[in-house]
Amino acid sequence: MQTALMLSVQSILIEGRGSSLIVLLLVLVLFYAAYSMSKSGRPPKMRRLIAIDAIEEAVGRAAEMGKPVHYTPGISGSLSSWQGPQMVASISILGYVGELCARYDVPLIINMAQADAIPLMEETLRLSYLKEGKPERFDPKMIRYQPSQSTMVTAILGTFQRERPAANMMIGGLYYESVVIGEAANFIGAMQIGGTANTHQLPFIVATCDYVLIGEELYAAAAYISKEPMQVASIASEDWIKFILLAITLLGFILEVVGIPVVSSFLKW
Amino acid sequence: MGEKSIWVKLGELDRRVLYWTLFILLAVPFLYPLGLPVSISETTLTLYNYIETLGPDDVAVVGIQAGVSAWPEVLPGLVAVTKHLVSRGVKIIFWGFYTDVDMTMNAIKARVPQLKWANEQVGSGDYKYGVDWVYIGLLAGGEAAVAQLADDLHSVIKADKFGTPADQIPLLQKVHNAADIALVVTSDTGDYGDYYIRQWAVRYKTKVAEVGIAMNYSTFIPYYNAGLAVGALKGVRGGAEYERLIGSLGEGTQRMDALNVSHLLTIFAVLLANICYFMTRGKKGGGG
Amino acid sequence: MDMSVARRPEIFIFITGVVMGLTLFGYFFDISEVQNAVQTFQTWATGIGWFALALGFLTAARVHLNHIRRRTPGRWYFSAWLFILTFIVTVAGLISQSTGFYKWSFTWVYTPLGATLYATTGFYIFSAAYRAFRARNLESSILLIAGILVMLGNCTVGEVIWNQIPAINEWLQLNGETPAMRALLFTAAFGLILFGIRVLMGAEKRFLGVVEGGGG
Amino acid sequence: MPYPTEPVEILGAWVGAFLTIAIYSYILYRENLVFRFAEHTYIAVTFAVSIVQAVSMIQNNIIAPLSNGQLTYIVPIILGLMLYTLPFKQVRWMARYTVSFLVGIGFGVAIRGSLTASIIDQVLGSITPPINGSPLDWFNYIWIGLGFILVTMYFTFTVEHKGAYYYPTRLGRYILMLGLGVYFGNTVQFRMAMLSGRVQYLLQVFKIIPWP
Repeated sequence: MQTALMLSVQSILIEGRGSSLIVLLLVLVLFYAAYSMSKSGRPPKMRRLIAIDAIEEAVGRAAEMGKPVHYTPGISGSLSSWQGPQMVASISILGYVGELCARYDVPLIINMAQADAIPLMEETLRLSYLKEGKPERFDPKMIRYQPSQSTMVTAILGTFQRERPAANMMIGGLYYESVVIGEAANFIGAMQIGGTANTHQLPFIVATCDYVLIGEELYAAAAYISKEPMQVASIASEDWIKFILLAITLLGFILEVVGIPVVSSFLKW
Repeated sequence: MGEKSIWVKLGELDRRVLYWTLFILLAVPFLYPLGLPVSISETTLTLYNYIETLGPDDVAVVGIQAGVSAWPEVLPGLVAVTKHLVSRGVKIIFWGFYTDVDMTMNAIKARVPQLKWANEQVGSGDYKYGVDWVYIGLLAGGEAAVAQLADDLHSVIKADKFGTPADQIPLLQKVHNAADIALVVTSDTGDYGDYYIRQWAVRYKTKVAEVGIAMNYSTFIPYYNAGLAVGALKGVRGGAEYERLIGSLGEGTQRMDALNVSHLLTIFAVLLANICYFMTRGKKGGGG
Repeated sequence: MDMSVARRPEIFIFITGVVMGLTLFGYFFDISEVQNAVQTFQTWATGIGWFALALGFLTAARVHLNHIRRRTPGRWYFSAWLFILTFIVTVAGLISQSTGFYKWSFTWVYTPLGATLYATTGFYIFSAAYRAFRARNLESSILLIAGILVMLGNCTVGEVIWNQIPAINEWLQLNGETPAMRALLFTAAFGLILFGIRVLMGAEKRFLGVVEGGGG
Repeated sequence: MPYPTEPVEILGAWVGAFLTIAIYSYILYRENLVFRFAEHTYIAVTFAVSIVQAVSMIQNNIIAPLSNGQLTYIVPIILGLMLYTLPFKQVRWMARYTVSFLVGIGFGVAIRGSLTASIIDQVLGSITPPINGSPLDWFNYIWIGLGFILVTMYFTFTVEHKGAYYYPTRLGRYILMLGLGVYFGNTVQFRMAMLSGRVQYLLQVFKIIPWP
């Protein structure tokens, strides 16, 4: 019975994707394990994400100076594209930024260029202001949509000089805009927090920002902010799966040289 | 609070001074070309050698996913590779996923005079439209469309740019899916190169080469090392190399001069900034 | 009719989950119905994207109308100009995309300004290099030296200075950067997968529009 | 391509050059009314272009198949229109249906794209030893394989970079910086090529150098 099921699964499994499926299932198992562990009162410790801690400092600074905070998710890509999750992660962090801005009465300016993300962004911010008990302070006009990447860059350049934000956050699927926005923000002395999973833009946010979220950290940020058991558990399981695969890599690294291709044939399955 | 030293002043240079210097110096090579030699990279050579193995029975696709705004970086390479394909007699299908692709197509055509539209006179050695080459125009739909093109070209391409139905175009009748295509030249500022790799190279073993911006060159290196990409041109530098390989120096070679000037200036600026940094480091107290 | 059922968070998680699940299932298993469904979904998503563009315009219009209504100093006449020009070019484009004022605006405003903005990075990268790339410690020195070697290798003057530059550059490009890029892709992939799992578990509350600590 | 001869085209080339200089006036001077004019002009034209393109895309790719009897194309219309409930308090939750759908696809596509390409292929690439390789090939094998492991170790959330874990993660960070340096260098090339392209354009419009 079981073997029959296995065989029928095997027959429709696309060649070369078996190992990916195993990895995905393994992630689910590890997540469940970490989740049960933290529910039973042994939550894993999570290291600090300094960039997230710095958000409160940045908003506080803006409050002291009486200046706005500027936020942009970069061009990112539509929600349904493979860049979509970066946009969702960015909006999630924006929700937190919105709460802080509501709390300290700091004006928030958002420049963005993905039309299909507007509803999610607006709703998220509306709830942030509601949560802080200041729903009347939420103004949909704080979201400034620009019709393309380059127009967004132009508009941000203008915004910086005209409204002089005290802090600039560019977090999401960044492309060429990162270095332009980063330098222009430096020009006006804004404190900067950057974050992206787009490897090609990392050198620029490292060069221009005071604090950065690199790759995986961008996705983990929401979990770090909430500190809920399930969220933290999921972060722990990320580490576990990485260690397991690193062990496999090391094993393969040695075995392949001595001519035992078990690991590579598994991965190619 | 005494007088600031020269190093402090230099280190805090108004950036507009830097910008003006760069802006003015970039104009110099257009007025007085330097023409320094270019050495050929491995990934450029492998693409050249592969095209050398192709002939009039082969069909290549040129996918344009870079906009007019990226011309300075990608056009020299696109033109040089197209010239090479034409010199080998390889049939070419052009299409693009970028809104201003028509302008890029016209720019290529203006630089490769053998390509003739249907209403133009065809001489010997020229490419007859519809038979030797065809232009599809703008496509849409992201990775899904790229995948669908690989599975069945005709399910996506119903007609060419001018509305001629696909079944009346001889060249399109010769090809059905990715397996019929000998080479995909993808020119990108974004991620379409990855789509061709995933949907064409991985699934159909079609040869894919990147002729995009320098950053796409970096992303293509893992594919190249894994044997999935047949070659890659590193932006305008790759274009200049290719121009040299086919013996037809053009805009790429010209632009290399501007690159020399700007790169030397950037390196000079970084070194200057570091000298200032070291000269002033001890004096500010801490701050390391 | 009680509409509150139709906006329970579970429904949204369910939609996201089914679509995500089918997309993944179709990746692993060769079942043409699933793959066709996923393809259809993507066609729909592209279509929705086009509808969203007008929403974008309305969102922006709100901001600019506000400037006009309040006569914001130094701003409102530009906002008015934006409306007028958008209207004229749009109408021209709806009449004909390949001739007239639309084509002219596309060729001489849209295209050159795209290139202009794109090229502003040249300036900014230059000043970023000047300001930020200082050999403060070992790690920033490594970044600096690798960057300079690649720059020298990419322009032709590098090989005139030292004939080993192209070889070093080639090593850096083909091998030197590989471990870093591999690790970045690898770790970000797990960040992404677990983020997806959290969304499906309802842990990403902001995404669901649920206010923590009650409310609604 | 000779220098434009039609008056409209010559005007166009000059408008393009003027707007380019207007944008650069921000960078080379400071924010000013000319820049602001260029900014709003550019945004307006881009809005028009995106609206016109959306209209023709909707016409060709949704309305056309729908009127040919492919009824499933009604779905994107409905989901698309649901986005417009946003300004209305009572019904704005409807937009969330569309968002959930789009986010589902986004995650599906992204996870699908990274499972094999970003996880399996990266491990596989790090454990493929050279065949009859030179010493340099073997060095590269070790560099990439061990480097990959070290940099990945740097990216952990639940293990502090202390004790026995300090040195490998430190080394991992150095290797990461090397990679970022290479990326930086490559990007400089592209950006400078773009900027030189603009300088060239200005020189061409002002007839200082010939039009291509």
